[in-house]
Amino acid sequence: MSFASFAEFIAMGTHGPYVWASYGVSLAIIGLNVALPLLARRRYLQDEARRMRREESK
Amino acid sequence: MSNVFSLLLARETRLLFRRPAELANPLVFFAIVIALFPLAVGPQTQLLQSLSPGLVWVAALLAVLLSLDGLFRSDFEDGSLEQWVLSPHPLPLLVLAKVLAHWLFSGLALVLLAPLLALMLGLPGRCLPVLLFSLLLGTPVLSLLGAVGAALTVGLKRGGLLLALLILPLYIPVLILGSGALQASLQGLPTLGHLLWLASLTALAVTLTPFAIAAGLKISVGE
Amino acid sequence: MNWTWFHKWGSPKWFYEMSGRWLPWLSVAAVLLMAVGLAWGLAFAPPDYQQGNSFRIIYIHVPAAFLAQSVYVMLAIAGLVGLVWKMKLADVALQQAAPIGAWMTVIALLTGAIWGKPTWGTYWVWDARLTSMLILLFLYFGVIALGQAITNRDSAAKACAVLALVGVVNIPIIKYSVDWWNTLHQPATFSVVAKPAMPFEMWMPLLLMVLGFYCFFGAVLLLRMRLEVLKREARASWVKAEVRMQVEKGL
Amino acid sequence: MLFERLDLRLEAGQMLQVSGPNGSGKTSLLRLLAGLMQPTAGEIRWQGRTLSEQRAEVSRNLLWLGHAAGIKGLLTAEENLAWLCALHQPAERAAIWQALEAVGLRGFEDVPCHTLSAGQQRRVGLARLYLPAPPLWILDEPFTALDKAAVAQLEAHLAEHCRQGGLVVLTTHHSLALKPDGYRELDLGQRSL
Repeated sequence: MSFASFAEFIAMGTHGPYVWASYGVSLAIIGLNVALPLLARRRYLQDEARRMRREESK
Repeated sequence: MSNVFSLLLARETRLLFRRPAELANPLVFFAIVIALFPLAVGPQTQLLQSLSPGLVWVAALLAVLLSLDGLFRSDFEDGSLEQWVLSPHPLPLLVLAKVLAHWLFSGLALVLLAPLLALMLGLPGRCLPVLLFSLLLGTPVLSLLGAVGAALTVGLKRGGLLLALLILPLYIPVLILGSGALQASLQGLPTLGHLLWLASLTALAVTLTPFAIAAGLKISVGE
Repeated sequence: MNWTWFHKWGSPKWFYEMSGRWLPWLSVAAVLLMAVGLAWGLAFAPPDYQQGNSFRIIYIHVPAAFLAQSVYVMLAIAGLVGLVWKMKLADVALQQAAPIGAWMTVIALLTGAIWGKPTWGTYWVWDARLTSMLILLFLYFGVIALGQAITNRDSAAKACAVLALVGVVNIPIIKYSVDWWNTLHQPATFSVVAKPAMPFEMWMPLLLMVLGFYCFFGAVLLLRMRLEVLKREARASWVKAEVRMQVEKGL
Repeated sequence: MLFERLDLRLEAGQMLQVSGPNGSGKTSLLRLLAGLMQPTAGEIRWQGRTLSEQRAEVSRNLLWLGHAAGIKGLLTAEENLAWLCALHQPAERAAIWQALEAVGLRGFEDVPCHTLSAGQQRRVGLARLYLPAPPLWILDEPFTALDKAAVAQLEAHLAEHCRQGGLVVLTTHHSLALKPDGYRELDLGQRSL
């Protein structure tokens, strides 16, 4: 462990804002990249479900 | 085979000269863009001189790009491209002739106009040979690379902006080498290295891009 | 040499089944590698003697930059496979990988810029690596824009393939010319990854992160490709059965 | 997806008229046959081998006339024809003048094509059929913008080409008055999709 306390870990010397901003932005983008295809898949399946219901009720 | 090459060259030349206004447009554009810079950054000779290598090259690059937007458009619309694709002659050869004709009458004219505009920006006369050589070696690459983009976007309604988006990043090495050569000559440094690099880029572009252009045209025609 | 695997890969059904089996493993590997790499890099690796703790940004900057460059090469390879062997899956892979690659480039650029502030005192320096990354982003934009602009699906894939191939031939030229331009104009800036000899506890987490990013890319690419295959092959009977099953599971 | 389960075999001396309502895929079928488009599935063979195996060989034997015939408005009729022929085999000036005369454009040899009417421009394109040409003709709507006499003349010329062992594939909306022996019709509108 290269930090003595949690507060020191958050502070990252004097570079805390930069380090945490980088990690925050990157993790947000990575999360977005995972979420978008999953959401798209759900939406597609919902559309298909609706289409199937329409065809069954015909 | 070489017969078709020269016939196509003659035909394209004839077509260009029956619409002389279109030949002049890129040149006028080039001159206007150059004239914008002193108006934007101020008329100080010192400043303009130090900026001139970059300005001339950026303006030349944009002028070539704009002139290429319509390179294949009329051939696409009147069915000429279908005939080219279906002819027994190799399509890369035909497109090379087409781009060569285009470069001879728009690229070369640009090269000849450039010294005049460079002098207006305060580039000293001793730099003019390097300016001429760098443009002479660089503009064919610009034409050939731009033709790849023109071939890929020829079937699209508003292809002009997209063409710029696709091709401008690919122009960067030519821009760096061309303006670098001019910068070096402005500072009295040797420029042969830059020019040789530009020459090798030209050789690379002449041998490789015709195949990419041909592939792009086949895709656009086959849509 | 046995080429059956190659033709199997051309079959969307086979791809869908296999990727369904691989996806969980890849996801788990990505999460594990990235979690361990992050914790190690953030908390346990020693600070850099020159840059202090801001150097910890490399644990995402470098993997993202690596991935961004490899994905572009992958685009070109997929394009070549699609053009030469007319393999439809390669077309799907090309178009689905491009946005991921562009996002990775964005990560590399943003983290590089943030890293620049404590190091150079300014967010943006026309440093060779950052400039090359910016150009790479433009190249990605080109591929994505071309794919969006052409309505015919097959033509769009082929056009993107040609563009990616032209781009990949150009990348080394761009890279070298930018490096050379950079040394000419501002000699001796020190760069995000100009580390002569990193100690083990510094580079090991970096290696884990790089592997983690590759697994993450694989997982997201499979996710996107599976959806695209379902959409493209919507008329095939196995896709209809699969969609029906998924829908019933969801209801 | 325009059509499926289409199986077709043509031999020298035959003429195939592809008909059907707008949007039934007439032009697409012709473009597939010419090799301008690739089929999603299935294959097209010329003399036993697929098109992609022998691109140059097929091109040498194929004359394609699309909706637009590749005529440049800024060039004269003669210049246009000279180039279009040169793409296959160069033609003599006298032959070009004869061909132009055959399509009723005598005296228009040196006129830029943009000054000609639509029908006249169409005829410039069709003049290629009166020059030494490859045996396989694929013509997309060759009769548009032509007057009655010209239509009859072209029909006779196409029939003559078939009689001499050529092969014609064309789309048109009107029914041909003159059908050669090897005439076949493919109605894309009748086929269930």
